Amino acid sequence: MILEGAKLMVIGMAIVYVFLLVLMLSVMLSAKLFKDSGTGVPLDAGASKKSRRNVLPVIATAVAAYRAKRASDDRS
Amino acid sequence: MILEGAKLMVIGMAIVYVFLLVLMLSVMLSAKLFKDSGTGVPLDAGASKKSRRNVLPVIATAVAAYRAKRASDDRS
Amino acid sequence: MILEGAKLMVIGMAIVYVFLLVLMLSVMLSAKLFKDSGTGVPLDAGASKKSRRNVLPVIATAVAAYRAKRASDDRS
Amino acid sequence: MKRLVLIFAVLAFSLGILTGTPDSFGETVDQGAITTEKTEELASLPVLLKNIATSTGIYGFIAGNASSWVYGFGMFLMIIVGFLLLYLGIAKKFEPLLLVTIAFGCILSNIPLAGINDPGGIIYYVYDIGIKTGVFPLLIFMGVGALTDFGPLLANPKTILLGGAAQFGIFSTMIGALLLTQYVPGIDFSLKDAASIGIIGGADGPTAIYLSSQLSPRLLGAISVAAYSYMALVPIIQPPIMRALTSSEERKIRMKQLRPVAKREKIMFPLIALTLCFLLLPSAAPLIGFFMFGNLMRECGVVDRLSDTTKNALINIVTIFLGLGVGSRLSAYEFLSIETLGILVLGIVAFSIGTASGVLMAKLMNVFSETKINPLIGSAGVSAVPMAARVSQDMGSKEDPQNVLLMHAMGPNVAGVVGSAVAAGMLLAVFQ
Amino acid sequence: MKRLVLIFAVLAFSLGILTGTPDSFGETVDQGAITTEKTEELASLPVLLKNIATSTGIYGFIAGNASSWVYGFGMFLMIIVGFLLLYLGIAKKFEPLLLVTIAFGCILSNIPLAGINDPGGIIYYVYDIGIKTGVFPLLIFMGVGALTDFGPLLANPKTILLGGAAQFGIFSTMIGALLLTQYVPGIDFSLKDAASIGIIGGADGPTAIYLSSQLSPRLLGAISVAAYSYMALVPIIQPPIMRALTSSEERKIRMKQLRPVAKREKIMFPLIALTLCFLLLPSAAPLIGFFMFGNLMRECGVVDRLSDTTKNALINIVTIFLGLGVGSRLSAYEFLSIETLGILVLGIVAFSIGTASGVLMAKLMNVFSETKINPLIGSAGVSAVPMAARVSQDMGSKEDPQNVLLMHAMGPNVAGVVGSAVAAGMLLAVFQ
Amino acid sequence: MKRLVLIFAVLAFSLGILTGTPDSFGETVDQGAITTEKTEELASLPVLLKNIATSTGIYGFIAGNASSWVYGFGMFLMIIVGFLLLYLGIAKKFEPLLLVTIAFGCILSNIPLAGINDPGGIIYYVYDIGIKTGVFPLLIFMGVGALTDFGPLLANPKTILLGGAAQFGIFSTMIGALLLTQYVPGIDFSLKDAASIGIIGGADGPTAIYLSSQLSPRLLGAISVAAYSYMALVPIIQPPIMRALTSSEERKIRMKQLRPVAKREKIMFPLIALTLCFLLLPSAAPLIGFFMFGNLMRECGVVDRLSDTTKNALINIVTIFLGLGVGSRLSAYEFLSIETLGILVLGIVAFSIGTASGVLMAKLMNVFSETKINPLIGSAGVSAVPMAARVSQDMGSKEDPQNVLLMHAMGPNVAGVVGSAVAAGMLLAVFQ
Ligand code: NA
Ligand code: NA
Ligand code: NA
Repeated sequence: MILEGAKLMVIGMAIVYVFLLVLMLSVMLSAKLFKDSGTGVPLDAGASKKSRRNVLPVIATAVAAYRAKRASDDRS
Repeated sequence: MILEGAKLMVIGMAIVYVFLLVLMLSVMLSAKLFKDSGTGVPLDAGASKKSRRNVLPVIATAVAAYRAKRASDDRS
Repeated sequence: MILEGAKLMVIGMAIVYVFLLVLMLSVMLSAKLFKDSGTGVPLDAGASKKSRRNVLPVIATAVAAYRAKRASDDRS
Repeated sequence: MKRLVLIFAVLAFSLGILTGTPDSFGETVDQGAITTEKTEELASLPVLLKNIATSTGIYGFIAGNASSWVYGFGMFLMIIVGFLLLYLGIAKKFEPLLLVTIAFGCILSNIPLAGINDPGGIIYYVYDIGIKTGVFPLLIFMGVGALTDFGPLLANPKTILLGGAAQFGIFSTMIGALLLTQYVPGIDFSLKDAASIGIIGGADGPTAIYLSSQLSPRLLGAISVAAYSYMALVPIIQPPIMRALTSSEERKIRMKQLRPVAKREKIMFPLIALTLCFLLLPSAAPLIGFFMFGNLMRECGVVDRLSDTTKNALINIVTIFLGLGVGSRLSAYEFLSIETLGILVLGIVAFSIGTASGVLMAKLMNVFSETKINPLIGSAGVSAVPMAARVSQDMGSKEDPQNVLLMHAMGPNVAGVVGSAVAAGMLLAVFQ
Repeated sequence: MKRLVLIFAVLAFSLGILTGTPDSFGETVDQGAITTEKTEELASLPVLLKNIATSTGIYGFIAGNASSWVYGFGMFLMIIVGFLLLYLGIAKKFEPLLLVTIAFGCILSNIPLAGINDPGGIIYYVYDIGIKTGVFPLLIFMGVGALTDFGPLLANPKTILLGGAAQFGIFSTMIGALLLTQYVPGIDFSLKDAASIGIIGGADGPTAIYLSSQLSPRLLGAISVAAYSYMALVPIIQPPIMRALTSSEERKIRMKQLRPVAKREKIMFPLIALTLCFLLLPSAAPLIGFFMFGNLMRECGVVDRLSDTTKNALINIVTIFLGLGVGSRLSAYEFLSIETLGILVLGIVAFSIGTASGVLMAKLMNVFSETKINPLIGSAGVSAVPMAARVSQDMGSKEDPQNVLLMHAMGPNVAGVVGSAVAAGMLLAVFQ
Repeated sequence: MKRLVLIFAVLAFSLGILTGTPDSFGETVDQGAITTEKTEELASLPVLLKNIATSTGIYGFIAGNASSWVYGFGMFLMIIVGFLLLYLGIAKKFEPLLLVTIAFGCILSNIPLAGINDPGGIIYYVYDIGIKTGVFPLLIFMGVGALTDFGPLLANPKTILLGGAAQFGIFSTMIGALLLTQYVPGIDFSLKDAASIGIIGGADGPTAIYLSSQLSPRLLGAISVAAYSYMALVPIIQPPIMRALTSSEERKIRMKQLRPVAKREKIMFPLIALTLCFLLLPSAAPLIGFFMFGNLMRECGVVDRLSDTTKNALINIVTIFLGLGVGSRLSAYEFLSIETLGILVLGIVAFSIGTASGVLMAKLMNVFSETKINPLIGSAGVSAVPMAARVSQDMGSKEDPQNVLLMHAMGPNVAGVVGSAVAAGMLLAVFQ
């Protein structure tokens, strides 16, 4: 039965990696197509600017939350 | 079968209108009974005054929301 | 059947009181063990201080809510 | 209220003309009378019109009468009862969360030919899935647990005993129900029925619904309505009894301020109660277990998002369905009987005896104890949280405006919930 | 959109290489083809690889084709339809709450070999428990009731009649469906089907879903999609019809400001509507009952926590499941047919006739009445709350920027919801 | 903890006296032993008292022992396990949302004679309706989707590969389970069991519950407890492994700031993942489909009220029931075995191998790529969102306080969730 397990492991890791590789390539393709604004797709002209504005506070918030957490953990 | 449809249409519209007419009359009767405050029913003495105060902002809000919507639609 | 009812009453009240008595004793024991802070259990060192601060506003709020309620009841 | 009746009369009159008098009295009405076998061909227009007239509610009320009045005029009466409950809930503010939803369930379930309460109808599902199984009352109890602060009880554990005394109302009312069975013709309560009726004295909605859904589903409607109505009437029922059993001096007793309760004590309490429950009375474990689960989520401080949802969205959603489901038990067949009258009478007896027992227990405890208890907080042991505690406060401050009994009364008040659940568990153990 | 297609093409190509061409065409694909009888021993590695290739969706689309195209390429097409609905919901903001959830239900239900819509799959349960029983649309209707303000209707009750006229779209479209059946080969609607299709003209999602789930489950998907799509298209469908049927003077009519409505009137309205419903048309009681239950909770002022949950957490949760369940009806077998095309054509006819009827009714009322109604608010009687009322406002203010019709149009708008529910109840009474 | 034990001992002692020693050892205990056949006549008072004593939990624990220890003392032990889990959840804050609810489900399900987990009991329903069908884990996954921000993954897609490497823990642990079966007497895991145990290494609660509810319901309790416990222990398990496999220079690698991600990219991601899923691995469609449904609702911006409810009321309600249902699998019969010990050992192996694989994969990628990756973020690929990412940040800033790895680690962190779902889907395809 351990042989069966080995088979599953080979196939399983192969499937996981094929899936994630195709996902990675698709995401890169998607980024190429949708990253820049001004490509004529009218969905949300100001989106990239807006999200640029948004990402920074998000990171800041996350870091702050993390630091607060660590601080409280250290105290306990 | 189209004849059946026609029958249904006649009866259907009749029922819809009988129902809505009776509803209209009942609402009018209800308005007569409950419109004015000071009729001795103690449920909420200040209600009509309060709702008078409330209706205007409601309309204002609705109109504002509508105009904002139209403005954003025009822009897109 | 009334005799059955009487039996149930005796047993029922007995069980209710046995349960509540043991509950009362357990709560007293628990109070002895957990009432004071500084007993070395690290769960929340500042808890009793915090709850002392909290209990008073809770009472105040409850009393205020109750008085407001009574006032409005009197009016109606 | 007069106006409501007036509108009704006008409506009934105008509609009576529209629909005409049915000419097929004596036949049983089956649902959806218009349907023809071949759906592809409708009847002729006059026949169709007649069929539509016989599918009106007015016709249903009248023709239903022909087979048995409880399927005709009885249903109409129950709809009136539903509107009455709406009036009590909305205009009189009697426990509106439950009475409004029960009332709507009652009205919808008694509409002839609509089948909302028949297999396939939505309220039938609600009852079948949520009430019969006991799921809804237990979830409500979990929400009540998340809403309950046991702090006052923990600060003064002796008040737990007051919550026990009030349960005497449950058992004495049970005997009352058996007496009615023996001496009043037309009333025939089994021992299980009597137990379910007695639990009204527990003054705790979910416990009453849970127990009677398990022991006496046929009485569930009347028992729930009685329980919630009398809970709303606590400020009228209790004061005369409390005044009669106490002296002015007793009512003036001031109690010393409650000590602060540590967070850890509050976390331990639901665990202790649960432990006692599974050691002593496992049959009460569903009720006490879910109650204490809700309370632990509240107090433990690490699952606040769960306890927030439990005491808001979840309890609200379940309340709506619980009310509709309980309302579906208010059928003419089961509700319009002399037994309902008996239940209503017994319910007020239960509340009165519970109130008296709590007050007397407090006086008894004062005989043996140094630190005196104001007997006015004894009546709060019937539960009816937080109404009964407010009554105690109210009567106390009438004697002495500076006397604040509210928090002291919350102790027996929440102990009464535990006490009723224990009593219900004991009755379940006996009968199930 | 072009980019979406491009990505799809690239994906399909790259994956086609990965999975290879299946060599077992003509066999029926059964679910989970890799399983061996003895789970303790797997096949040899090459066989296993081949098995895994035959369990991909790509293989499923191709091999499913072999038994019938609706199980292969048809499913793929339906997934494309799902993505199209997502595009309409997200990029075009067409009734996104329903179109996005329906679209996801459609996509998940059409994935070959996944079985999400087969017995045991989650969306199968959702449909079985929530849609087939009618529970979800009724709960949505309860939430809509809690969101609806009948104030404008109560301030000007005559507008109720406009909500009636628009229902003409329902019945004339029903006849249209029967005409298509008679004259277009490949279309075969029964009388029940025709009634379900007609209800699209009610422009009210939950009513359409409820009626067609009861009368024509096989058309539920197409009918829901048509109803919600056209509701979103109201600002495009209605204006030309409204302009064609009115003169510039009529469009300039100013209506006098609405009187304030007392709280008690608002409380009485759901009770009156419910009473009429059970007296006149019990078969509409589930729809109108739950609608009015929601509205009573909103207006009665004593159960705010219940109405808050009803119009937030509860309606949101049910919307998600309703959308998934409706989406599960978008199977290739049922959706990809000439009949769907017929339904889409009939749907727009229904909206157009409803709009025209409302406008003409308003003009007719002006003939008999002193106080003139702006006929632009007649079109709002089709429901499509609040979109249709906004269209009325929009067209009115184009003629006269000072003219505020919005609140006046809300009267027929909400009356149209009641009118559609009455029509649905009448159809249920006839067929059930 | 000591005090808890003390209280227990006192309770058990005082209650032992109250209930006396049972004299009917050797008989099977049936539920509700007090019931007499004719409910109208109760037994005599002494018999009744004895019956009540035999319906206590204490008697249940002792007498249950007589038929098999797992029905007596075993149940008591499982209640202790429940209290231990409560302690871990509340005092140690180990994933409290799940451990507290699982613990309560465990306690309630192991109360003798209460029958909460037998047909008709509430937790039985919860398990039957929500867990066995897979509905609850999928709804949780939908909520997790609505809570997940894929931005960091989209900004640096290469990190997806790190989420793949960590899945090696799943498959190697599976082999470990088979090795235990072969060499340790008393442990007998089937291939399905081994797969379910391996998924603990996915470090993702809902995926673990979903897979084991489908493949190995008997191990569901142990697997869930192991998964959530080790997820809470990530800050203890991972650091030594990460330190051992990296040099100080590697831990100091700074990564360039993440680029901003357009809203449209975030909308496309769930659609792309869903498309790949149905094309390549339909058996993962329930998990990935609901995950991506939740994420699309979050990102699309037009159904915010649905995503708000999904990630608040809905996920909270489902979490409560999921916990109770999973807890019901913690029966003495299934949990108190050498196999549970094996699962606990294998679980920590799974986490360790997953952590190591992620770190090594990062180092491997650095060999081939110009832009270096800090290998500390590789360990975040095991999922355990967001704990594992915090561990990466923590270790990075210990080497270089200015180094902010948190957002970089979120990429592999969420990719790990997708990777585990893919692995689970593949295992479902093989076995189902
Ligand atoms: Na009580
Ligand atoms: Na309509
Ligand atoms: Na993972």
